[in-house]
Amino acid sequence: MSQFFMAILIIVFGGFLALIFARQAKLMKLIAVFSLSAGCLLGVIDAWIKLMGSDIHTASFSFLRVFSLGFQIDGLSAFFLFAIFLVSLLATLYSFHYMDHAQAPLRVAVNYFFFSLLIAAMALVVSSSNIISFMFSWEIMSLSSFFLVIYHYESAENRRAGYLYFVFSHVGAMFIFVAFGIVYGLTGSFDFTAMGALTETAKYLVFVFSFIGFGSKAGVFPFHVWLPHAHPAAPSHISAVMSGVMIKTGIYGIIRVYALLDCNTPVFGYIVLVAGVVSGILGVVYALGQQDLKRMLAYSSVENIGVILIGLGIGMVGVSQGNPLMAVLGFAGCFFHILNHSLFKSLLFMGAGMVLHKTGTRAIDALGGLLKNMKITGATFIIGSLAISGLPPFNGFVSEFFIYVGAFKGIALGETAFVMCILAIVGLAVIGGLALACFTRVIGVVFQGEPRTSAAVDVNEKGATMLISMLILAGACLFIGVFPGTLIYMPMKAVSALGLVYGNIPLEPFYRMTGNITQSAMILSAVVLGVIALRSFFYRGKTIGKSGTWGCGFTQPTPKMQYTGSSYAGSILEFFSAAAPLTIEHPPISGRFPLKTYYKSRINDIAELHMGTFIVRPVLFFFDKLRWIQHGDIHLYIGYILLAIILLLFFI
Amino acid sequence: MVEIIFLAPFVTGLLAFFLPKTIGRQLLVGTGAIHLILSLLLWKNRSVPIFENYFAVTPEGLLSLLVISLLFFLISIYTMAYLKETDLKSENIFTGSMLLFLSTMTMVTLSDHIMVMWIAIEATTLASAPLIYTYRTSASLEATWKYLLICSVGIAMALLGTVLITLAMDVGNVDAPLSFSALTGVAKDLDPMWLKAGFVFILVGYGTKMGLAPMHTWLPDAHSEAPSPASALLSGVLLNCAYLGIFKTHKIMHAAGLGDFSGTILIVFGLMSILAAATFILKQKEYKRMLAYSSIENMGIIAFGTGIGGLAAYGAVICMIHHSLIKSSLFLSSGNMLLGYKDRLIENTGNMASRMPKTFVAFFAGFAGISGFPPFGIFIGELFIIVGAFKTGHYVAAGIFILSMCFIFAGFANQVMKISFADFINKDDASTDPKKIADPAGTIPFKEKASLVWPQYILLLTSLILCFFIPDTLYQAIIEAVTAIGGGIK
Amino acid sequence: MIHPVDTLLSLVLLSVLFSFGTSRLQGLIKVVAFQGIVASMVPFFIGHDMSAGGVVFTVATLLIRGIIIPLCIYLAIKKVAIRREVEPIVGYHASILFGLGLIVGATYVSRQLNLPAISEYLLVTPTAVALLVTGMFFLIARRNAIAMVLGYIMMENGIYLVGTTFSSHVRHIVEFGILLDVLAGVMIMGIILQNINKTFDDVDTALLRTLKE
Amino acid sequence: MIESVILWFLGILTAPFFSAIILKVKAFFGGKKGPPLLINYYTLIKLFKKGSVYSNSTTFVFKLGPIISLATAVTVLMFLPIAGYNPIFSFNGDVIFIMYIMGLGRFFTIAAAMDTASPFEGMGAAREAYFPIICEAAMFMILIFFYRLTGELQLASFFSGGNTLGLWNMAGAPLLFIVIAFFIILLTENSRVPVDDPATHLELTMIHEVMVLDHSGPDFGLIELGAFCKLFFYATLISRLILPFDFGVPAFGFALFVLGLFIVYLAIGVTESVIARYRMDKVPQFVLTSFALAFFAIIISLEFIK
Repeated sequence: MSQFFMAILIIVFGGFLALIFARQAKLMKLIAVFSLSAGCLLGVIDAWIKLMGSDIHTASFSFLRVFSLGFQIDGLSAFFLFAIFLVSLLATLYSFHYMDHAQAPLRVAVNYFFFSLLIAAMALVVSSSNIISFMFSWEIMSLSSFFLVIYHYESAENRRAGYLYFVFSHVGAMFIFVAFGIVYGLTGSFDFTAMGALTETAKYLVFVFSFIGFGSKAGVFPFHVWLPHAHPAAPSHISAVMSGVMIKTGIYGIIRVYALLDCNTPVFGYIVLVAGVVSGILGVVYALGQQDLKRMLAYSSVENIGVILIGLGIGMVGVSQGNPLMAVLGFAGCFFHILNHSLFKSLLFMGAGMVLHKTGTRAIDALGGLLKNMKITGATFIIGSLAISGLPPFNGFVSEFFIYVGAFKGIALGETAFVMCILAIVGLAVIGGLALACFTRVIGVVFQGEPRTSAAVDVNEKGATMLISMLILAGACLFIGVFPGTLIYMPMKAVSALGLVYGNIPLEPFYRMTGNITQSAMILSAVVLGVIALRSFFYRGKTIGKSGTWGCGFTQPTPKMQYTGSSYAGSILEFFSAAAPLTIEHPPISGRFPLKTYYKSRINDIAELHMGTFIVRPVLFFFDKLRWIQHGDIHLYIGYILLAIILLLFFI
Repeated sequence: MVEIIFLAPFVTGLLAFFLPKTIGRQLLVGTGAIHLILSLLLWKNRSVPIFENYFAVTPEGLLSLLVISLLFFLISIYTMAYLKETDLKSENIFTGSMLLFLSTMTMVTLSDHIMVMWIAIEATTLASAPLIYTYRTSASLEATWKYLLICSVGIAMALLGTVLITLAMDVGNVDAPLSFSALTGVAKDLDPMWLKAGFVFILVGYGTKMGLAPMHTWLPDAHSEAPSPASALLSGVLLNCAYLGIFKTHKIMHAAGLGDFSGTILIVFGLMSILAAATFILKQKEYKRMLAYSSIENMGIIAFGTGIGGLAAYGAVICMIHHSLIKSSLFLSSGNMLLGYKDRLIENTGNMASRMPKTFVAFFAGFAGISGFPPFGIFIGELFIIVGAFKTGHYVAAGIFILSMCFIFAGFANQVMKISFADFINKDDASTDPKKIADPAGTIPFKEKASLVWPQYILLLTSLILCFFIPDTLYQAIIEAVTAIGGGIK
Repeated sequence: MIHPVDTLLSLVLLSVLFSFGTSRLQGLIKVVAFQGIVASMVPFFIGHDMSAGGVVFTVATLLIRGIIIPLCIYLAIKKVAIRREVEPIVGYHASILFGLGLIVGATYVSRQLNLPAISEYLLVTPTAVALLVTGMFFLIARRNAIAMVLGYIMMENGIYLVGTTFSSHVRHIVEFGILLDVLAGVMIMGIILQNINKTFDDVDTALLRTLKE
Repeated sequence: MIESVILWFLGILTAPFFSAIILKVKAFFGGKKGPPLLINYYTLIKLFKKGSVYSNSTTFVFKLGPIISLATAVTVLMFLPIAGYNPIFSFNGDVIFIMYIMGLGRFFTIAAAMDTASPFEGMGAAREAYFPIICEAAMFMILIFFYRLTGELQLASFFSGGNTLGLWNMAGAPLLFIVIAFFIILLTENSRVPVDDPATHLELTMIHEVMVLDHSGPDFGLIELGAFCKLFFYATLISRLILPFDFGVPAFGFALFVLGLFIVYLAIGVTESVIARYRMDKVPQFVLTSFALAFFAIIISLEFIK
């Protein structure tokens, strides 16, 4: 454990140093980046080692004399720790050049301080083993990430985002409080392991409450409202960390609670699976409709959380149906996707950050043709998009493949499970298709074609550390996609840490699957090479002409004429208009000499709409009705005293 | 010679009325220091008082005494700087009443005789009334009037309650000194009906002072009209003193085996207070009133925890300590805000993060602490209260509790975001309001002196440290106090 | 035979009734003074102890309750020439009816309570209760600030009556402390009253409704 | 193994030829003579001889488009059991791999189209992104159906040897639905009438053709070849489904398979000749019918497998 805590100490210490040296911006940044990345590196190595080994590390500190802060690192924790430290490491690297022309050095220092706190808190969350330490680190995590979200607090939009996030995280924490309160109330122990001893109904309650609580952090569909506001608001390396790993702590919570409850009812599986399918499909649909690059990425995180939950649900159903292969496949796919998503989502956010940093805008329809000047950014972004669409030979495909196979295993099962598996498979298929549409849209509109506004005209991609971390991530995506076998043991360790009844899982069948993937990836690349060879053979000694795009007879094409992202997505959104109502603002063209008109369209998140109408407004109404209490008339006030006494005297 | 602790400030207070400003300020700080030292000494060895059937050194008393003297010392330092910034017409009255206030509150913590306790608490009302009327405005006058009358009436009820307890002794014909400790001993023999009646009156009486809904009505007015150091004292310490009275009576009830009766009442009033706080925080327009309502909320939390007992009672005491620390720091920060923005309305504040960074740090940290975020102690307290509530099977109560906490947080956070980050200069009506034209650049004519921010920092730091390490003596005292009402770990 | 205390107390009850009816503040003050005097004399008659200390204490109480406190209020009024109306929220006739009902109810209640300590004095508890409730009534049902203060004093008198008659436990010193508190309270209230009158040149509490949500 | 490779090669070679049949049929319905059956070969050769002109707005992605689309199509054929022979490669779950490989191809076709900054190509790309979503869902439905029957996840176990016949024996009636569903998917995926009209001259109404407007020379040739292979893939599956019979004599089985292919291409030709292109907003309903059919097939099949 000592290395682990050492890493955390180094990180937090770095944060403090940043505050101390806030005056000299350059020095401060150097120190902060160095110590943070050093800590993260140590953490990654430590997590890797723990993941290799199979023994469980524990540590416990006495707290307020009677209580204790317990920490425990098993396979599951180690797996998450690995992802957390890895992504944080790269994000820290990235931040070095990203935070360069930030306005006030003090603010940057504060940002680094809370960033370090966030990393530490996330690490502690996934490694704490009793209620107190868990809630403690959980709240620290929420608080620090809140400060990171409102980094650019000048814009009202970001303030609103911060507020939403703050409230959601607190309310979510309250739900978790309830769940743990039930646990403590019935067992009288703060220890996580006590959960196993609960009664059946209590387990249901605990699971549901904690699912809501953790779901609100993870961004599961109805509770995701804060996410698309908060992630764009934060600086991009923060968004990368938040979207890449922080929301995964919610998933961790769900998995951990499930494992501890150790109650193999199918219901849990069904809940998780349905939630997964819903948030997966709706998430990607909303993503398709976004006009803000980072918002779109945020929604795609909702989608990927959905995919992860589908895998989890498959696993749970498999457990409840006594189908080991299905269970392990589902869980393995879930874990694999957690890792993969943390890689390619942070990659994409970094790419978006680069775009934002250089062009100064996040509006998709304002960009275009960036690929010409931002080769590396563009290429890595394309790789990220391929990966997130789950296309071979990239890592997204591997996890989805596992989940698919697991789900198909469930087809052979009885009624409900069968329906659930159909739901999962079709859901995954639709998600895949939509994701493809979504990311082709982004690439096509942002990186290809011609610049739509002056913002995108002559840009560059300076900033070595930013490029490096993006390249590393892109490389990782490709590597895992081609050689998943090399990393298969990581999710497997996590799965075996769930304490399923199967003892130690035989890795052989999974190695065969990954082997097949590798083989087919090889085939594909071979064929591609062959075709390239063929092409170059055909082009040998040919004249390559250059000219404008063929305008189908139209002679003066302008960048304005390009297909915009909105129009690209239009027809698909129409199909989903029930779940994603589209508000269109478009004064009709009228008169013989029509005046200038415009077209604005915005996609509405039904969860957000209904939160307003069904929760916020009634609550405010109720409390407004109560406000007359403080009426200002002293006679009334003295009357209250009398009233209180008289009422109480009845109970004597 | 315990009595010296409240006699010293009494004397100095009387002196302060006749001394010129500057000396008065020094006197304030000096007395604060002496008081702190004295109470620390008392903490070291719990010497017996001279009039031992009137006064006694009880664990809960010691706890609040320590809190009082620490707070008063820091607040007095702040007050010195604060008085420099503002020009009060009758400053010596202010300082004098501050000191008298201190002495009366100290007396409350030390008093053991129920009547003496009543005298002391009534005396706190009288001593603090001038503080609220410091600014001599019509609003402050109204606030004082309400404070004085409502609290007097409430406390009269408490007096009746104490009388009824003596009656309970007569009816149960027991003969014992009228001290809490003695009564706790003979509680079994007291006549339950009259005891219950006594408790009801005392709860409502002292509850008025403590700010439990629906008797809380004076609290927001008084807190918002009083100068901020006074508000800090009122909400940081005075409420605890009133709570002490209830706590001790609850102790008797528990000893008499009527713990459930009083506990249930406490829970109900606690929840009502929290709901009331939620009602008014959600759309609050003045930041000082908002803080006042948050005090009501916290008093509700404390009452709730006390009523539930068990681990929750432990949590309640922790909440009490940390609430005093954090809330007083918040009120001191609000004093800076008033100096800076010259206005109590939230809509006329804004962008504190860049205008008054030091104050902002204190204020936001205080907000985080008060709404139960680690690493501040209230987090621990609330955690214990919630799990304790579940432990004792108060599921519905816990549900209401948590729900209203969520609402309060939503409202509070909304206002705090406006104060800290929103920029009122950019508002479209900026041209209409002269106040906003006054500082077009958004800069404010106010320099954050060290002595205007360090007290807050120290208070918060104390809370932060107490969240991790709790000195053994303190821990013992808390446990001792809590076990008397059937609380404690497990 | 009827005990002298009871005759006195019956007079008090009568004064309570009168106070409901009166519209003049002076009258009200006189009533309060009278009640104070009686209240402080009652223990002298019931007499737990006839020691010198007891006597001194009773006299002191009588001075404060019966003379000083009403005097404060009276001066407060004198200083500020204000309308002598009590400005009722509830009308006089209704008040009188309420008063009658109150006295009956009080007597009934105190029959129910049958307290051992003072069972031979029939009217002590009813009077106490009556005074209490009357005080409350004035606090709730009179807009005039001075009337409210008077109500508070009345209530205090009632509590005092209850307290002294029941409790043989409480030492005089403690009671004296209480008395001082009340005195100080009333004095401060007097000051506040003057200030209210200065700022609003009226003591109608309807003007004191600005602080609200 | 070796014959699989040969078959694979043959498939690629003959794909253009079979596509020509469609043209012939359409010509016949139009009462014309129509182009020769080898027309596609001539076109390809012509294209491969030419050079290319690239738009100024394009990047390397534009060049990558044709390569990837052909490569994916060819790779897919490697996993395809032709004429009931085992494919070159096959593993459990290769179906999923195939689907996603096709997705990869589509990704780059779209990307290449968006690269040209041409509004028309964007339009086509949007449609290309839209309709296959439903197709994929339908395909997976069919897959679920097959899995329900066989418990396997590889094409070989559905289409090679006697397996297909086994499917018919197990659940004949639902399989009919599946065939129709497959045919609809074929039409959509290969952008034939009634989803798309390859022969039209109005760019606004095109899907696939408009996306490749800017490609010229060998690049365009590669794309065309890829399209032929893709069509061949679907046609093979359907032909195997409609004529699953497997006599001992290899030649006979092979002939049967070719016959099946002829039937499929004829069917496509006939459809193109008799049905008009749907309005774009009607297309989703049309594609959804295939999904519905597959779904029904599953529901019914629940009765067969107990």
